[in-house]
Amino acid sequence: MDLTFTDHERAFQTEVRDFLATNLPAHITAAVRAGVELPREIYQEWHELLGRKGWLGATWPREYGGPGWTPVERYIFDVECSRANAPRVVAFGPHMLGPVIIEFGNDRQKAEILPRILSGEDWWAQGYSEPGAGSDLASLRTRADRDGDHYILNGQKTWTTLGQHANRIFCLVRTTQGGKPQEGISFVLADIDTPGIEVRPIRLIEGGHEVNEVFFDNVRVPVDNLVGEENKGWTIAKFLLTHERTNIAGVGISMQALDELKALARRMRRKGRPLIEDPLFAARIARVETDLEAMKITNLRMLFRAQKQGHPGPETSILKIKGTLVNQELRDLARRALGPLAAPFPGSVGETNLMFGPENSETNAATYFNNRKTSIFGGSNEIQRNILTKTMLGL
Amino acid sequence: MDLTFTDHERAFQTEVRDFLATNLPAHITAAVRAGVELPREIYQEWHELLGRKGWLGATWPREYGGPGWTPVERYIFDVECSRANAPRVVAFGPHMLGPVIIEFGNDRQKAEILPRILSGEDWWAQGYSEPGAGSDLASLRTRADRDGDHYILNGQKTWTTLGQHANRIFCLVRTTQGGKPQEGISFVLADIDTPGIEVRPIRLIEGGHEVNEVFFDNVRVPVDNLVGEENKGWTIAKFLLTHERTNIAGVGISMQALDELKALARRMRRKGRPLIEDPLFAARIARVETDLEAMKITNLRMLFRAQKQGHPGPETSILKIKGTLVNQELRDLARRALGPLAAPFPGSVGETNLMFGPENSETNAATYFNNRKTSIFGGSNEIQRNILTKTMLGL
Amino acid sequence: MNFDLTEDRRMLSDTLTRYLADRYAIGDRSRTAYAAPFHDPDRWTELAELGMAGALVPETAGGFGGTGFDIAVLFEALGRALCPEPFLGTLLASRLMLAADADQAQLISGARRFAVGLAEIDAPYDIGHIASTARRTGDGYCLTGRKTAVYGGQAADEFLLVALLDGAPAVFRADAAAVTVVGYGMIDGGGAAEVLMEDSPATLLLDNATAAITGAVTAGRLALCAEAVGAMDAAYAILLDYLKTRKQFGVVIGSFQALQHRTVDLLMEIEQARSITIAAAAALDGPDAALKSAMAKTLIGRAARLVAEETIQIHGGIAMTWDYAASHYAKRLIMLDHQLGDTDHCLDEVMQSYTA
Amino acid sequence: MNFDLTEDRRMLSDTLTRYLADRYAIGDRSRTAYAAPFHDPDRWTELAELGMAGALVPETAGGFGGTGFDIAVLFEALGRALCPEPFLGTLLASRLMLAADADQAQLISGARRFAVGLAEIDAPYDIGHIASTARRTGDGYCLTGRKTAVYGGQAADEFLLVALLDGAPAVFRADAAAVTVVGYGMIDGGGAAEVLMEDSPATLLLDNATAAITGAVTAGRLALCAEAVGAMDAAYAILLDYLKTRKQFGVVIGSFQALQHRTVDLLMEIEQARSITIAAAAALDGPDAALKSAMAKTLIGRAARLVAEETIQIHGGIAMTWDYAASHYAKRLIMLDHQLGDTDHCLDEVMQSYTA
Repeated sequence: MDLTFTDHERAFQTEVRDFLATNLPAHITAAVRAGVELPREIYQEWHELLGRKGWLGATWPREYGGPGWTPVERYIFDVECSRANAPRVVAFGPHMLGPVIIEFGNDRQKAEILPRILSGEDWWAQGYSEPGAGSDLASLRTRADRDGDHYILNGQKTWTTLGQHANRIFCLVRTTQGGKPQEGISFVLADIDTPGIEVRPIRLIEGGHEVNEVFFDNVRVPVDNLVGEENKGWTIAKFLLTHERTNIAGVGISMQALDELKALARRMRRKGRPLIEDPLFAARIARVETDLEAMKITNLRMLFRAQKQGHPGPETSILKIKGTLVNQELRDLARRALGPLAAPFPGSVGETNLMFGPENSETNAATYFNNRKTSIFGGSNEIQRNILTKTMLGL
Repeated sequence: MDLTFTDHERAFQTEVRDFLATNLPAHITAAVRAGVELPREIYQEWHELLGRKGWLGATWPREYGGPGWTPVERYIFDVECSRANAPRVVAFGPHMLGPVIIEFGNDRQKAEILPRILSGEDWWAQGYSEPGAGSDLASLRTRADRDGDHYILNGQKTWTTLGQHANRIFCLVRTTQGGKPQEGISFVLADIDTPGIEVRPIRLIEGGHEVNEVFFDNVRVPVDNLVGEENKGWTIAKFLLTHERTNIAGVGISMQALDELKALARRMRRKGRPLIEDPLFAARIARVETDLEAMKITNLRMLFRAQKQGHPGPETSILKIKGTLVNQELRDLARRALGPLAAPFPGSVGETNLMFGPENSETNAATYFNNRKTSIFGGSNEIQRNILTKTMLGL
Repeated sequence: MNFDLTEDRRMLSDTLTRYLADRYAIGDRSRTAYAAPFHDPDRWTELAELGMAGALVPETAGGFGGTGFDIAVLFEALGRALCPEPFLGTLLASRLMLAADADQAQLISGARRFAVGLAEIDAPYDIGHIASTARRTGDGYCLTGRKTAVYGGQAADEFLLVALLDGAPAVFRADAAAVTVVGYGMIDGGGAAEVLMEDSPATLLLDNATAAITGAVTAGRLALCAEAVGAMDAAYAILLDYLKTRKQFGVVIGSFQALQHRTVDLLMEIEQARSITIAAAAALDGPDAALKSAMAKTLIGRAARLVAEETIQIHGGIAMTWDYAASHYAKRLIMLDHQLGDTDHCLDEVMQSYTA
Repeated sequence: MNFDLTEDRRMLSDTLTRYLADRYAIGDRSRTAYAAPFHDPDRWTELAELGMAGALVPETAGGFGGTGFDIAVLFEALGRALCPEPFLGTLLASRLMLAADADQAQLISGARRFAVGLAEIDAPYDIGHIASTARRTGDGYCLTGRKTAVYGGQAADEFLLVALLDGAPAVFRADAAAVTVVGYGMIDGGGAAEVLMEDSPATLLLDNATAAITGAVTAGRLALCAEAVGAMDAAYAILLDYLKTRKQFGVVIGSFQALQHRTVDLLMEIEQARSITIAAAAALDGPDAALKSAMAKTLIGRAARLVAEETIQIHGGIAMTWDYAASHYAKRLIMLDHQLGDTDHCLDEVMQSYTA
């Protein structure tokens, strides 16, 4: 047993830290720390920064312009970015479509699509979920009917994260009706500005605009935009759902949130003393810190296995569940720490010099509510438990 | 809304208290407080005491020798008995078979059986569960084959509580094979000393002998011992399962356990001060006390409904679940309060004058383990949730 | 023992429920709750005319209610509709005025809106560490300090403000014009304000007011608990409906046993929340009032969080959206823990009773 | 980074596991664990001959192990078999002797059984409030006081006893004959003793021993955590097997989704318990040792209770019986929270790090 990183990995960690310290602009980290919705420009700036460094396609092999990182290196990169208050990479192009094109795309698609992801030219959206098909993806109904060299798309997608910023979208569509639900599905690409595509905002619980509905009304898409074989899209969907994620637990984000929580609990006061000295609150912090400490090791064990066996084990589902529970508990505590100061609806306070809490705390409640999504999307925790029932329990 | 008892009910409460104060012998309350398994004699003494007072058949109408209590009076009686450290009434005769005979028995059975319950002459055991049929009672396999004026019983019952003390047993047996699981079941009585019946102890987790297996090997039982109609025993089983229980939540027992817990937490010390001043432990007590406080009202609401509508609602299942959770949490805390002093295996300490903790605390861990049964027997909490799913959720 | 509502209270509940169903259907409610002044002055007047403010005030003070069960019945209905009108501030003000034997006619009629400034940033849930101070002037007092989370303060005509007078908490009256009011909307709808006092003129309502303030907070906690019960009932009804209609994998999701059992657990917690609120209502004005309301608020802090989070989780994505009513119930259920003492603070009060 | 065991440790684990499977099958185990002297002296000697005591001692002290991972591997195997032999007391003694640079040859060979008296009735989990005292005599010391929960004390040849010397905790050696030993069996099997010192003669092992005692407790907590992981694995395997074979309502109970999801939750907690134990093992002998072992013990206190209670509940009645192995695992998992600091005590230590 040896829990330490290798010399090489430590050197890599230093390289990432130095890069972030030197290159990540203060206005970006300030926006991330403030916890507000980031505008397109900030993501774009961050993507281009990483793209120039060759670090955007983190999971891609070198031959396609990726850095060729090991799972451990990818994990180190993710954690360091979170600790430095870098934005998340918007995953749809670099982490989802990119690997799909590399695995299933033809040479023309590889040549056309991959460089435009790495350069930041294309912002991809995901067209997966439908109003009637959330966790039950196989029941999707958006159809693509062949008409000569084109598919005609009709239907509706939903939960399209940051779709308002995208210029392209990849979709799962039904190219053959009837048969088993998983059959007759295809993976098709489209430009968002194709006539007949409409992106409508969905307002989320906390009031923000992060996700969208995408409507398809007789949208003509060239057959060339098919990725992989027609009717074999389910294979790609499964590939994406199980695609290796080295930091599915969000360790770095939770470490950062824990540090911020402790700082907050030192500044807020209850009954004449700092909140962190309140035994019941301190116990809540200590409990979640302990869970996080354990989760770090669980994550490293998963990385070790991934590195050794070439693929992660079913503990990714454990990490997904635990990761969201830990993250949500941290958000809960940050909200709770503010007491009545958590109440203001962001933006509802007029012009004033009044602070409503410590710096950057005004979005804590909104962040708490928004983050309830993490245990729902990407395969809800209930779906993860079903997966674990099959894979780990054998029931 | 009015949460107070009526004048009549308060007078009744005083009557019960006075009766217990005057008549309940100190050696009985001492044994109950000590938390050890009670010997047959103590139950017997208690039953006879209640029998003489006319309070043993608490749910029986006056015409059969019961006190004719309302649900509220029965509740008051139960709570006061617990608060006075009286033993439980062993339910099988007075609270289970008695009502069954009153509802389904013929005149001869009523005349023969009921007085012997009230006098304490008969100690009844329950032959319900079988090794392969716990929660799934309908799948029972013990058979009773007709042979002239007799049934021949073959099979095995289990979880027969205090069966080692009983002289008689009531059983669910299969009188017709095939058909639906619920059909062909009959309710039959037997004397324990009938040739072919063998009672064998089951040792429980904490080491005690509280339950038994009962084996039937060609046991001849007169057909007159059938209660109700042949093959209609399921009706009786359902009657018993849903039979009104006014204190299913065990409010009095938990109130008593809470008082004892607080006293214990005042005597035990941690880090130089009483345990009750330890914030984390005090928080545990306060949480369970609050749950208990709520449960008292939930219980009263159920009583109010039972009194008004003539039958309790599905909240009895809520009370069963919550009642066991509260009780088990209290037992957990009592064990926890003792720290390392909870460790000794009762009886393993030789002759010594050494106290291993405050008075009566030496059985706390054993009681904790033993009480894990409460969420399993009488319809496990999972079965109760299934019932609530149907009745209250309509799913 | 009787758990039925009296005829009067049933009528109060029915009247209010009908009015709210008519005027505060969820879409209307959200428009009002999230746009300044974060309530509807006309409807507030209508509600007062229906007797809803008076229902919080005892007959001895000119009202026609004011018992624990009056408060509980009214706030439960408000909670079912997520009504953003400033009843909480009104109740707190009424209890303080009752303690001071002050005239409440304008409060009852709705002619004048009152809000109470208790909490401060460094003393959000207890009055033991208040920093605002009062200073005697020739004909009255001047106050200095900042009051935080003044519910309904964004639309109040007059404030009752707690400040230290000779080292002890006292309650003062000040016109809205006499202080600086920074109003805002709340993330769960409705409004509040920060109130800044900079040598602001005020009149004394009550000195040595610790007991009166505790009494007001006690009543306020009961109100919040009842509101939570109403909101939990409503959220639960939405969830139950969804479980019966939403299909996944070809069956209604209510057929999944894991969800069934979790939903049953919610039911149990809601029933426990209802029970402890009844206990607190029955105890109001008695010797156990503060303890029982602390018990109620700590239990409900736990239960409401569970109901809110599980309602979202069991629904899935739909309950994460603004246009689906359950999301608003979830927000209210979470955020009311931040009002007048959260679950830990109230648990601590129960714990203190062990060593008192 | 490497999560594989070294070849040496794998062999240690395999050897011990095979031995225990052979000599401590569950029925044999319970007979030994519940009858005085609550362990088996012959098997203890055999285990020492196999090197199991030496595996707890560093090479510098004549052993062949003693790192966090040596301790973890050994106790995990002991936990899987619920072995009642007095390894915990041996480990505690070895750490104290290591701090004092004392010879451990007899401990390693198993020739002499050591037990450590730390806890007292009024100071069960911390050494800050010890009341036992030492008094200097002509050629040594005399001790007075009572030590509680001395694990393995029922069968020890020699005791290491903590008492105050000049106001600071010190560790003394005393022969079993020099003190009064009240031995007993534990409800989860194995034995312990109360040790009464009435001006009992002893020799000084270590004065100003706070750091050494903390180090011993830290190692002991790690050992208990690893033991818990082993016991949880074993209990979980029994549960999974039951879920796949036991039928109710015509289907195996493992087909009920509510039970599936609860069983998955156990799996997650066991994996987290395994992880935090690895973290504590890696940290032993480093600056974070005490904090990490406190984290491990508090998490495992929670996880082990959940696993124990859910294992019983999901099984149903069968796991309430003495003759079914899961009941013994459940008892051990619950009761090890009572040893060397329970989940709240250890959580409090983590909390103290926030203000230190």
